[in-house]
Parts: sequence; C-alpha cells; structure tokens
Amino acid sequence: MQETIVVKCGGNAAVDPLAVCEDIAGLTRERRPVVLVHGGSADIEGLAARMGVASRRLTAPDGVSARHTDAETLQVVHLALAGLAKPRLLTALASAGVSAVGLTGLDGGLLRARRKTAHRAVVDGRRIVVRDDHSGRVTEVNDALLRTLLAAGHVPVVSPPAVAEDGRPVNTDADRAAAAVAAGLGAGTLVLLTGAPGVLADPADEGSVLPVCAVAPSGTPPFTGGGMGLKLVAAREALQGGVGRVLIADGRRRDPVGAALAGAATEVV
Amino acid sequence: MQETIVVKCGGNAAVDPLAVCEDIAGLTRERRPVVLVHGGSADIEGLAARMGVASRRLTAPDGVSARHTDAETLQVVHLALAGLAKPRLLTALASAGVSAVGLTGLDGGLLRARRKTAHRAVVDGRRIVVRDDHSGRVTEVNDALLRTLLAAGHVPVVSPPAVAEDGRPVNTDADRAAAAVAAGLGAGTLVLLTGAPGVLADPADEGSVLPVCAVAPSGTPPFTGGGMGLKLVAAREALQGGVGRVLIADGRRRDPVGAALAGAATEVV
Amino acid sequence: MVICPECESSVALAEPPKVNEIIECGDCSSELEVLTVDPLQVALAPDVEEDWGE
Amino acid sequence: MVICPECESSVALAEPPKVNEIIECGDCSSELEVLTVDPLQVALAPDVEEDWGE
Ligand SMILES: [Zn+2]
Ligand SMILES: [Zn+2]
Repeated sequence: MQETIVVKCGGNAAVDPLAVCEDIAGLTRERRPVVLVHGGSADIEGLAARMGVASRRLTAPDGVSARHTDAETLQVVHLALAGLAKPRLLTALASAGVSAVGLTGLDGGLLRARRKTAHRAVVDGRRIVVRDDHSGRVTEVNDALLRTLLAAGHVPVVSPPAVAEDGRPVNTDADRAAAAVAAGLGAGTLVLLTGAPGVLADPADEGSVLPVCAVAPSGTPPFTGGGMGLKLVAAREALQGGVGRVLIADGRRRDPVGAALAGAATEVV
Repeated sequence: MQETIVVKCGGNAAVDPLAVCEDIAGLTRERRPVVLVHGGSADIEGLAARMGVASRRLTAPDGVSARHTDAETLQVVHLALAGLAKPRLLTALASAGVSAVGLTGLDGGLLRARRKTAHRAVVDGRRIVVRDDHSGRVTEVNDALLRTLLAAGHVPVVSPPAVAEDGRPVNTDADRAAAAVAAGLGAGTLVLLTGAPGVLADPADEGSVLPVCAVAPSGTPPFTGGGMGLKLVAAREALQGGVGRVLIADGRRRDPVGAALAGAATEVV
Repeated sequence: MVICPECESSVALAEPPKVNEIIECGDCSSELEVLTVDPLQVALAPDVEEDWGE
Repeated sequence: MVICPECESSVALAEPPKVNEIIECGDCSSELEVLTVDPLQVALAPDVEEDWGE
C-alpha cells in the first residue's frame, strides 16, 4: 500500500471543505490511503448559540484563553461535530466519488484520551482549580480500525470527542488528534490546513510565509498566540511520533492539499 | 462465522439501552456477529423543542399521520441520532466491553434510499401534494462495509439518515432500515424491540401476546395503528429479503435480546 | 377555471386556489396539482407510492 | 486561617474564601486548594500538566 496521508481541516470557517474533498478524491483515485481529521468550531459556536448554551472560556495563568468544556458544552461539541460538520464532509466526499466513513473517538475506542481532571485558571484575579472540564489529550489511537477501513477502500473522517479512561467522552484538540492519528498510522505526510498560507514570520503579513519552521523538541514553540502555536505543538508531536513530513498550509485556496504537497506550505522540522 | 443477529432498539423511550447493550455484549462474547440498529424519537423531539424547531406532522388521505421531515427537521434528526442517541449506545456498549462503531446511512453509502419526491396529505380538509419532505425508503444496503467491521470484531451501530440518489441525506424508518440491513447481511435473526411484550391480540391487554403473527405477502398488515403496523411491514420485508426469523419483543425488560431469542416474543411469519 | 391537460375540459377550483392543492377533473377524473396560482397553472398530480406512514 | 497540610504553618486566605481557589503557603510555598469553605478545608492543589490551550 502507498504511504498514508492525513489531512486536517475545519475549525476555521475560511477553509473550503468542498475543495479539500475534491483533492482527497484525486488522491484516492491514485490509490493513496487518506484519513481526514476535522474540527468544527464555527458549527460548535453556531449550535451553542442556537441551543442557548453559553460559550465559556477560561484564562490560564499564562494568559492563554481556552474553551471551557463543561458537560453541556461537551454535548454541543459532540452534536456539532458528529451531526453537522461530519455529515457535510461525508456528503461532499460522496459527491466527489469517495466512500467515506465518519468516526469520532468513541467508535471502536479510536481516540483514547487522558482527561485533565484539574487545571488552573484565573477568575476575577484569583487563581482557581477547574475540575468540571471535559477535555483531555489523546494518548492512544486504535489504528487497526483505521487500517481496516483504509484497506477496504474507505476514507475515514475522524473528529473529537475522544474517550477517557472512565469510558466517557472528552473533547480534545483536533490538530493534536490529527497528529496522533498520523503517528499511529505511521503516515508519510500530515497536512494541517489553516486560514493562512502557512507559518508567517510576521503574523500581519501573508507574504512572510516561512518555507521551513524549526520547532525545538520541547518547550513553548515559536510564533505562539492564536491557533498557530498549538498547530506547531501538534506538528512536533507528529514528527516525534514518526510521521515523515508535516505541512502547515492554506485551506482557503483551490487545490489546498495538492498545493501543499507540491510545496506551497510551511514544512515543520 | 456464526449466523448474524440484527437488533433494532430505540425510538421508544421505554426501551432500556443499557440492558440491550449488555445482551449484545453477551452475544459478542459467544462470537455471534451482531448489528445494532437504532432510532431515537425521544431525542429528536427533545432536541427539536430545545432548538425551537416545530414538529410538523402530516395526515395522509387514509388518516395516518407521519412526521413531516422538512429540511430543518432532517437536520434535527441527523443531530439527534448521530450526536445524542448513537454516542449513548456507543458508550454503553464500550462499558460492556464491546468495540462498537457508529454509522449512519451516509457512511460508505451504507443505506441508499429512494426519496419520496411527492406524497399526499390533507390540510384544512383540502388534499395537497407535499414536495419538501426529506424522507425515503431504503433500496440498497452496503453490506460489504458491515461485513468488514463484523469480521474485524466490531458491532456496527446503525441509524438513519440514509442517502438519496442525489447524494443528499433523507430520513428513513429505522425499523425498515433494520429489515434492509438484516436482509442485506442474510441475517439469521432480526429482533425488533418495542415498548410492548410483542404483537398483542388486544392492544389494551399486555397478556394477549401472540406467539406467532402471520402477515400476508402484500397489503395492509393486521393490527395497524400505532407503530406496530409499520413494524409488521418491516418484519415482512425482512422475511421476503431472506432473513431466517423475525421476532418482535419487549425492549423494556431485563435481558431483552436473550429473552426474545429464548422465545419471549412474537415471531412474524 | 383551468383547462385539464389530459382531456381539455374546464375544471373549477376552490377559491382561493392553493399551491400544491390537488383537484380532480370532473370529466376524465385526472388528478391535477396546482403548480402556481398567478398565473394559475396545473399539471397532472404525481403518482403516489404505497406508503405505511414512514 | 488554615493550617498548611505540608508544613503545618498558618496560612491566611482572602475574604471570603472561594471553593477551588488556590492559595500559597507563605512558609513552604506549597499551593493549596480550598476544598470547602464551611468548614474551611484545604489540601495540596493538584499538579498541573503542561498545557497548550487544548
Ligand atoms: Zn380531464
Ligand atoms: Zn506550608
């Protein structure tokens, strides 16, 4: 079998899912095994608003803010990813001639995570321990399930939630889930699509794309702030997990995956 | 491989999903291939209310009323089945030690349906043609996908929607989808769990369970009204599709599948 | 009044006519569906499959 | 005031104390979490993993 490609899209509303799906169809016609991993923050936020679930964010002591996934938010995340974002991708892939099978981390124990039982935040200037957060980090991928589907000619379409040690669902970062999937499959390439042409030397200048971005083996990556810091962490985890090549590329353009594979991307090393 | 069992549950809030999942775990420990098909009318109605989507019903010229699946309702159906009912079953199966993989009809073209492009209803005493109904009847099952998952030791957990000729999702009756799945797999047994101990000679008397219920090869089945008429249609379709045995049984009791297989059920012939 | 596309008879409608309403031609018994009301247009109503409430 | 479970010093709290609030022992620098406020109980705060905003 040819080298596997893992593509991560979504989250950013600017990424065009149809263009991604057409590119994936092209790869599958060349018999390349492809796994699509997706988030869906626009769907999550839209559905939360519609259901009257307040979006809570927490500020960590270092000033970084993150979604607070309380029990109700986790349900909205699950609904939005499994019931809105995933069917849209499955429909687009099917219309491009691809047999796609949607999975969350709960299917066959696909994404196992360690739940963060406690983390810290600053509320009203006082530091607190947050204990009702249903999120965690992927620790194990059931790559056998993915290989079974790939061998049968399907494109697995994977998203959070993952399943925690206690069997309950937990939210998890989709970029890092994609890295774990790519590492679990020993993928040749991981393509992280985003709403920018790659990693920018100057975040305000889209012309300042770095062809290569080196990330130290540990510690805070460069260019943090916004989503790019977390993407670089995911990229590092994929590389450390044995993925051949990690590309951060523009999801807004036509032919987003093809262009990334052809070099229009930042390669993380 | 041993004979496959297809179990249909849900829709009726009285059916206990945990008991069903424990029974399925018992069957998989005996290496019986099992497929679980589910609906989720309580989840659909609850989510529709929460999202402010009016539940519309249409009355057919023969007086039978049915859910009107307009575009917005279809989205609620998809959300509720893929994002609420299915994760609940996956979690229950996982906690019973079963590797379960959730699928809707969109995954790998699992359930292909013919959309009803037009049907008839009576509104304010006037007959009309309804053209915005997103529902249809399953015409084809991708049993290869199910066989792939069964051979790898997973329990597929299947629900509507199905996918229509134009690639778009359509709602479909879950009992009849279960019948189509069972026929596609050449299943030995189809168990339709419901909120009654079987087909009753007298709908008001739970003691009047029929051990056997004969259904004519065509035409309106006996005991119509409520959901049972449609269950008998589904049972007939399964038998005509080559399923060995179709049981309508009580989903409210402990050991619901085991008891049905042991004879506490109405066998449809 | 509209003209039946099947037999060319005149067919009376309830007032006001409604889009998607079904009327029957008194002459040939064809079922007609109102497609638009302004202008008033009808066509043969689609056949309906057997249906068990799905 | 509470007693630090690590070094048994007295530790002062902000008023009113809040459940899950973290305070630091002035003597041994242990971080303590307020578990309940009535009665006032503290325990060592859980270690926190490195976290990139996940
Ligand atoms: Zn006529
Ligand atoms: Zn101390």
